[in-house]
Amino acid sequence: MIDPAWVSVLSALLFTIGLWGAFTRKNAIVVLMCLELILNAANLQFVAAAIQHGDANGWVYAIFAIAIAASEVAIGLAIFLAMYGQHESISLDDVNLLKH
Amino acid sequence: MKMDYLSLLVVLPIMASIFLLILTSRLSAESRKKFDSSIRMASLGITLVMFAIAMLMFLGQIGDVDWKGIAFNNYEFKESYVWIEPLGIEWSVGVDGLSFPMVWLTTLLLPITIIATWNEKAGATYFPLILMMGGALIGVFVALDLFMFYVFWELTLIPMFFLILKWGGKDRKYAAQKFFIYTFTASVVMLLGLFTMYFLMDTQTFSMVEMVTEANGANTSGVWLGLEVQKALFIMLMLGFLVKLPAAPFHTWLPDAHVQAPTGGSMLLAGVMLKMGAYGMFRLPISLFPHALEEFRFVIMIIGLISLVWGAIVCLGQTNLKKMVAYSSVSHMGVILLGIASMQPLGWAAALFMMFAHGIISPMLFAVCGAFKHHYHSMEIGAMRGMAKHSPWLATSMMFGWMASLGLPLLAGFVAELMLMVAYWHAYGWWILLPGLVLALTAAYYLWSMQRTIFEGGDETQPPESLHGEPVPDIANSEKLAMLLLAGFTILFGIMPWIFLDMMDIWTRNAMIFLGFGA
Amino acid sequence: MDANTFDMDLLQTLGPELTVFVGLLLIMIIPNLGNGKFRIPGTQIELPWFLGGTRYKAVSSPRLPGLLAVLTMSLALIQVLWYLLETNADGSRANAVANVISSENGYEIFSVNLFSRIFEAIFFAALLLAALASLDRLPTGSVKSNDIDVLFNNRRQADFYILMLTSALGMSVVALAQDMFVLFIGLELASFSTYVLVAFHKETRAGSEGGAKYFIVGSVASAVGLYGLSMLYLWAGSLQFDVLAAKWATDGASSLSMMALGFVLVGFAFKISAAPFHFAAPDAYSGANSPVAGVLATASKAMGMLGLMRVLLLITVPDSAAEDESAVWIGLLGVMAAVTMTWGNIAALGSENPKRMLAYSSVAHAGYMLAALTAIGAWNWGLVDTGGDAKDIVVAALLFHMFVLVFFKLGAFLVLGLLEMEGGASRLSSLSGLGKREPLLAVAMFLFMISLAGVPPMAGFLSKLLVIMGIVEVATGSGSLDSLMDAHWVWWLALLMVLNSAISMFYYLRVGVVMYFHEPEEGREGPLASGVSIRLAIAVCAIGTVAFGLVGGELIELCRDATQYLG
Amino acid sequence: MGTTTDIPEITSSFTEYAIFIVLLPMLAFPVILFLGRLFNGNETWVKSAKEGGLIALPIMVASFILSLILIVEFIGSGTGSHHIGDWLSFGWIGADGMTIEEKVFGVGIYIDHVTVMLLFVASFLCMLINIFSIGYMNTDPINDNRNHRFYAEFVLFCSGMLGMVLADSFLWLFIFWELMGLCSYLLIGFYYERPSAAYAAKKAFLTTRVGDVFLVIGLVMLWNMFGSLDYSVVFNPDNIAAVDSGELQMALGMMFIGAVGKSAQFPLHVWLPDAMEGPTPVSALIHAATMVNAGLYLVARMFPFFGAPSMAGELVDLAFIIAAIGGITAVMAAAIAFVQDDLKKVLAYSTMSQLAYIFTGLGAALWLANTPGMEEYAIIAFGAALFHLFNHAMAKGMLFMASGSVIHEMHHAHHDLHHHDDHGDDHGEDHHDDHHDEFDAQSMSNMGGLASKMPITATAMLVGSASIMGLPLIGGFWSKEGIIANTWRVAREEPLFWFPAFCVLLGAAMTGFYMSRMWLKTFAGKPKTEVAENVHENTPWIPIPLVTLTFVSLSSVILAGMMFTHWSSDSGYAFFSDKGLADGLIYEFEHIFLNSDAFFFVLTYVVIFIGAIVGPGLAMALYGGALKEGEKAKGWMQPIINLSARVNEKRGFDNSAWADSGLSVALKERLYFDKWYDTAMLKLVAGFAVLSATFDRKVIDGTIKTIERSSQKISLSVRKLTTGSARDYIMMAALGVLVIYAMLEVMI
Repeated sequence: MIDPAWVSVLSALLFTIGLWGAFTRKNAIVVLMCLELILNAANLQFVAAAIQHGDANGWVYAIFAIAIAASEVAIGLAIFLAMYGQHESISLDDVNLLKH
Repeated sequence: MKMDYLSLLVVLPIMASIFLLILTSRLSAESRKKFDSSIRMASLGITLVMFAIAMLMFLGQIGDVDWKGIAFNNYEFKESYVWIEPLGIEWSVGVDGLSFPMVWLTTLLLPITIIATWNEKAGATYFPLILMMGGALIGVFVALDLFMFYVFWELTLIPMFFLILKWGGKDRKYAAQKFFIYTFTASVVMLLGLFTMYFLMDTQTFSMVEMVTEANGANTSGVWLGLEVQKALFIMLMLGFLVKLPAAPFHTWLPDAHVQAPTGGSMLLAGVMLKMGAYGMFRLPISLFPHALEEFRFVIMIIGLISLVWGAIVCLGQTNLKKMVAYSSVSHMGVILLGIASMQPLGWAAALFMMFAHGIISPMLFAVCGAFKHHYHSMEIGAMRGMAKHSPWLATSMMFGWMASLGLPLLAGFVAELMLMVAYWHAYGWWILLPGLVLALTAAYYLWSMQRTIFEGGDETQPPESLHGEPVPDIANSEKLAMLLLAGFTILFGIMPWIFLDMMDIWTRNAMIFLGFGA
Repeated sequence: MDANTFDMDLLQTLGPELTVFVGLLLIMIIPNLGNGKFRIPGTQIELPWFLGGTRYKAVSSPRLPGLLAVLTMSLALIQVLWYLLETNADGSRANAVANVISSENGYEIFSVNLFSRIFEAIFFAALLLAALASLDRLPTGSVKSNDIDVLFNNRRQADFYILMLTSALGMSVVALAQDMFVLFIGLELASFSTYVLVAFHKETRAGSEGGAKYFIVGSVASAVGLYGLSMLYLWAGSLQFDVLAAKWATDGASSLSMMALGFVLVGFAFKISAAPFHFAAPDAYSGANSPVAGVLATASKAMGMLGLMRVLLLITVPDSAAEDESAVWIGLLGVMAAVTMTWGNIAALGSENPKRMLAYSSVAHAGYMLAALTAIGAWNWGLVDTGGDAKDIVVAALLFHMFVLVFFKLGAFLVLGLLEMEGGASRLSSLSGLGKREPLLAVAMFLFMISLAGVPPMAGFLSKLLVIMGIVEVATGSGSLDSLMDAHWVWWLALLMVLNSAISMFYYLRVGVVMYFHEPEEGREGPLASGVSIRLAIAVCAIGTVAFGLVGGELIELCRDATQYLG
Repeated sequence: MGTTTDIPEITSSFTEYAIFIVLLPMLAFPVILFLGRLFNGNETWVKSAKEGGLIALPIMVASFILSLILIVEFIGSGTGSHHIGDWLSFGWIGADGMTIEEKVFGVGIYIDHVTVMLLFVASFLCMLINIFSIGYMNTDPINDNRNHRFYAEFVLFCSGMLGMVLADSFLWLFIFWELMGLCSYLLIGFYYERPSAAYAAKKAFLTTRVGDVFLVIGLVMLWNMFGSLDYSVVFNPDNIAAVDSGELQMALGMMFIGAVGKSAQFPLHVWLPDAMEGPTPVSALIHAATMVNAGLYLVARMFPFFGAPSMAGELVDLAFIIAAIGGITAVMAAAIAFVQDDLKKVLAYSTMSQLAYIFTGLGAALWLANTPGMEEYAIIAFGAALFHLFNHAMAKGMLFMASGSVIHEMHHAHHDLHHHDDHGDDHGEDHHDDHHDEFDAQSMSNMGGLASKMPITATAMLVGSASIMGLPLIGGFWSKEGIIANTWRVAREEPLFWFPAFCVLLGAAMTGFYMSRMWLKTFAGKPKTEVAENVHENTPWIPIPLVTLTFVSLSSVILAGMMFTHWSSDSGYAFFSDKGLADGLIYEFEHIFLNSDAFFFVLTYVVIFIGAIVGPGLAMALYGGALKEGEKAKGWMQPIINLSARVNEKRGFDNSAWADSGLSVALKERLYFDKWYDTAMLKLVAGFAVLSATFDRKVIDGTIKTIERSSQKISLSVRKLTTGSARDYIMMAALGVLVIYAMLEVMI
């Protein structure tokens, strides 16, 4: 079995990529995907920790987190759609009517 | 049931004011005008009732108080009610020789202010605001609970803010905000000092009486809270009061506020509100931190001197009548600091009497300024000359006020100045030349302004340009009445200063003994 | 209590939450009631099942969802207040014992106590006032016709209030949770609802933009928070509060736990809009409609604060053995507090948009609250030598502050909301001449402003005073100092706080000046639209602002009693 | 300290009512003011009450009578005081730095020789002035409808003067002193519409105020030494023995500066000539005859300090300074008076010069008092100075009233003449106005030859001038002689005093010149203008005081015989001295004309020679002249006029060269003092003030404004960080995550 530590490293990697992507990418959809990466990093960690600690709760957390991620995407897409309808763009840099 | 007259003096005007304001707020501007005079009469009536109560208190008809027999840290008409229980905050009121003259003065000035500004526009909101102002001011003077004191301290800002904002001059927006923010800033620092003190003391009480008791108990055997802490707290507390006073270099809010404020606002601002600073100094830092006071007495003296001299010099360079009078207030308030720094009962009594005398004289000055503005549509010195011809009443009032302010004997201001000089020489010797210089400078700027307003010209065929050919009427009867009243009291307290000076004197003597400066 | 048994006890214990839940169902169902029929397949028998079809007149009113929401929220609030205020015959609190709802294996899920109920009161009060204010706000169209417009309106109304209720539900879960993950679920539920609420005006550029930004930044923050939770779980093997606290007490200061703590903090810091996680807040506030923005600034912020308190005060509890090492976050929090309050105030200084100004002021208030938390931390770790109840004062101050904030912060937003009904409140000049147009409304707004600034005798003064008092008490320690320099450094936070109050005076007063000094904008001279319910809400806020300032004693008492249930 | 001297408390006598001497006029002030305001223009008010004049008169008469009674009372019982009560009481931490004592400022009446002398002068002159004013003020149309203001201010002034004299402490002296200052300000500025009057009023108040500041400081110092300002305390030799002489000298010196201001001595003399802007000549009279004496009175009050045994020889420096200031002013003022053309200005400078004489005399007296072994001379010198004060007040009062009479009649004549012209002149009103403005009724260049037209006035003027000049046997002769002799007496002991001694000697000659010049230019020679030819003496009320005072001045020989000199300075002398009138006269004559000391014998004749012969002789040579043909003055004046005409014709020199010299110009410019002071005030003080005001606005307030303005800029730059792009927000948050992480890791 893989040492859970490696799972943590992987999840940290995913987290970093996700966070990095969240503020380097302009496309809102891509940002949403990066968000999923972060959430999945958390899921991975939950599962790994559950194995490590022999605690079933971690699995439940992961399942809940997946549900959350799903609804997040749903909401996000809806909002971005509305945004696109108004701004004709889903580039986060273009949508800057509100500032200062 | 025993009446709690002091609380009544605080609550009555504020409640009445809120009631009147709500009453008229639903009305349209036109129908509100119809209510102006009845609201004015109601306000006047309330203030007269307040004055009557204060007068009866003084005469002993209410409470039968021996005003000259109040020991330090003892209060008359003392009443306490639980207010905010979990914090130990009480609604606690009481008066002593320090606060009662100020309470009396406030109740006196309120009706006079209303009379002097009888025809102020939008009276339906103006007079209630004056009432609210009065209630808040009295609240400051009678509060025996720190929280209550602070609440009223800040509450005075609100009606004044609106008085300036709504009835003020051209730059009223700027002035009102500056006034509010400047004094607010200083008082929040003071508030922090108060809290720090609160938690450093043993009894942890908001009650000023217990606080002073504890402080004194510790101060006689050592230094309460330690000298360093005492000094730090002293500075924080004094900061709030110095700005309010105002002392140089924190004085610049005052000219702006005064110049822009309406006459009634100026009268109360100069008459009572500035005195809150001096009152607070005596009530808190001086009573609590005598050791710090001794450490800082020279600094206070220097600040006082700077205010005194600087205020006078700047006065001389003013061309705006009201600004000049405002700076003269700065100058006079410096006297209070000098009195405190003299560390003599006499000097303290001088400071207290200066508060009182200036409280009567400066409203007159501002009433004159207001009338001047009202009649000549200008505040510039020299815009109107030969006033003695056009408006003898105004000219006479002006001259009287000016003379009173420059310390003419047998008028109230002289007594304080004389006492101060005596105490000051004893404490600081030849530094007295600077206050002496100010006596001359004060005369210089007042006379200079009179030369250019009352005297010279007055040929009726050449009215000032700002009038645009309108006739020049003299002041209205209500204004005359107000001026006469103020002048009468100025003379009364100039000839018979002991009426209130005696109780102030007893207070200062007891305070000195209590604080360990005398035996 | 056993969570598996669904009985009257549970009903009673979770009454408010269930009320909200039922209300939620009702809002979904009732507007859809009609003469819809269900044909049994294969037969011609049509059974009426009352959903769809031609809707009944009685339920087709577009106002119905709003009224239902208000009713639900009121019922919930009343229950919460009842819980809070119920007393025994001898005057002691009837609900002095926490009701813990746990699974069979001792896994604690919810705990019903004064502390959580106070937060619920805050949430419900804020949402109730917002819902009440929104009754007049959303376009309702003609009530009489039941064409598609009405349906559409009806639909949107229902959506709006459903989201309100879901956020209420989410928030109450946050309040009750005894487990970090449960708390997180509640947080997400509330967050998702607010994301959509912010973007509710999707037909406008500002609305969709504000919603999008709020969503994207908020999601990232909560994702980071979730990642932090996972690390916490990795470290401790459980997300139960008591387990975490026990673990922290033994080896709290590990690299992993610190990293986890940091990430979790981020999730909550976004909710309370602490710097540097506050950037989306002004955009969201100005994009959202005013009542929603008000909810963000009060209920949502209180929710974030609650999370912070749970994490920082419950989990990282003091432990004499680990004294110095685990006191790590107070320095961090102190810096964050200082930066946040100063940033918020300075940014608000020149802001021309009242909603953004209020948003920045909300940031500043977050800074004040963080300063209070810092002081609690300093006390918790025994960094200051003080006995007694110094911590309780600060916690009570925080509770009190958040409670009264509902009145004046939300109140201010509601006034803007009333202006929005007329045509926008995005410029300071929208407020101009309000003193002439609506004297009472202007007075209310002025009261809110000076209360925000902390001028007596408003509630805002008392709350700020309590916070400062608490900080100073912690800082001064046992009461004997050689000089003020010896006071704990949180004292300087108090100083910074009062100075910031003074700065804030400037922009709060400016609102007053604009209302009373400036002439109304052209075309906006007369009185505002009459909205009975929103005006009622504003009146409640104004009365609360003054009343809690003058006689806040009872509430302070309550808050102080509640502090013991923090952990 | 604090013990009082053994001054008997007079309880059962009239002293208790002495307060009414002060109170009556003080209370009349508001009455007249308000009645005047109420009935302004009312016919009864104008005709019967003389716009208040006839309300003031009984009051002043009552005051005078009360004063007389008091003086008689005093002669019966001697020095006394009546303590009315405590004005203020206050706590004071005394010498030990701990004990709080009770101190008081009292109110009361104090009566001694100096008091009664001044009291008589003040109340008597005030009454006469009141009579004169009714004649003068109420007949000038320019004063219509504002005479009530004049009378109100006048009675208040009198109350101040009388109060100052009667006060029993330096404090109340100062209070009434200031009250007088106020009234003089109001009276000088009576014609408020004239810029020059407004300017003069301000100048007078400010200049005296400068002195007053020092007076206050002096009083404060004195209070700190004695713990009281009551005469009964501070004059007690025991108390004086307890104080430091250096400090006392400093305090008295400060007070003296106050006296310098009030009595218009160098260098605070500039206000007095300008004060002639007041209603002609009444306010001038007030300034010349009464108020200016306040400074002298103050210095005279210092006598007990100098006489105290413990101070012997310690205060001589101050005595010299007083004498020297007097000496300088005497010569300077006299010199300026040489070139004045304005009748009242001459008198003003003459006043200044004569007051300087008294100061010199007082200085000498104080020196003598302070020098062991000279005490007996001190009394004489002191008496001489006080006697000169008396003589000068009477004479100068008369001179001013006479000059007023002249000016008044000149005005009337001018008015009548012009009115007459109008009938035959078509130029009309314009002409009237121009003419009116240009004609200066006060200029001596417009007068001449009035001796025949105004006999009473000319006589009064003559006697007054003679008194001031010190013509033998008349008025001021006795006292001036005494001052000069005693100054020289000191000079023989103390070389420093040569300076004031020479000054007063020179001054005597100069006085002779300028007084003669004035009289001759006005009354002798031919009328220089048409107006002067038409002058008549016909205003009611005016002659009464003139005649009265003429007799008083002439009769000062009797006072001399009554040993006034001794009496006024020492309570040891009864009024009619033990010698009796005749013996007293003989004693005085002997003492002056046949002094046993050769030095003083010679000195007397030198003074007589230069004062009565050289000075007037020169004046006659320059300004003498016969009256117009056919006009004849009264018998006692005609010879003088004739003599002057003869001297004038025979004069052997021409003065036109020096009349245009730099010195002459400088004198006309009043030695540039006014210019320098104005420059100092305007350029330095006002300039600095304007600068300060700018500094206050730009720097002190500017700091606040800069903070305010920059806060907006900072706010904008902070808000700019909210770029609007969600990416930036996330990046900031990520940075925040990093920072948090770093901080936590570092702290752990």
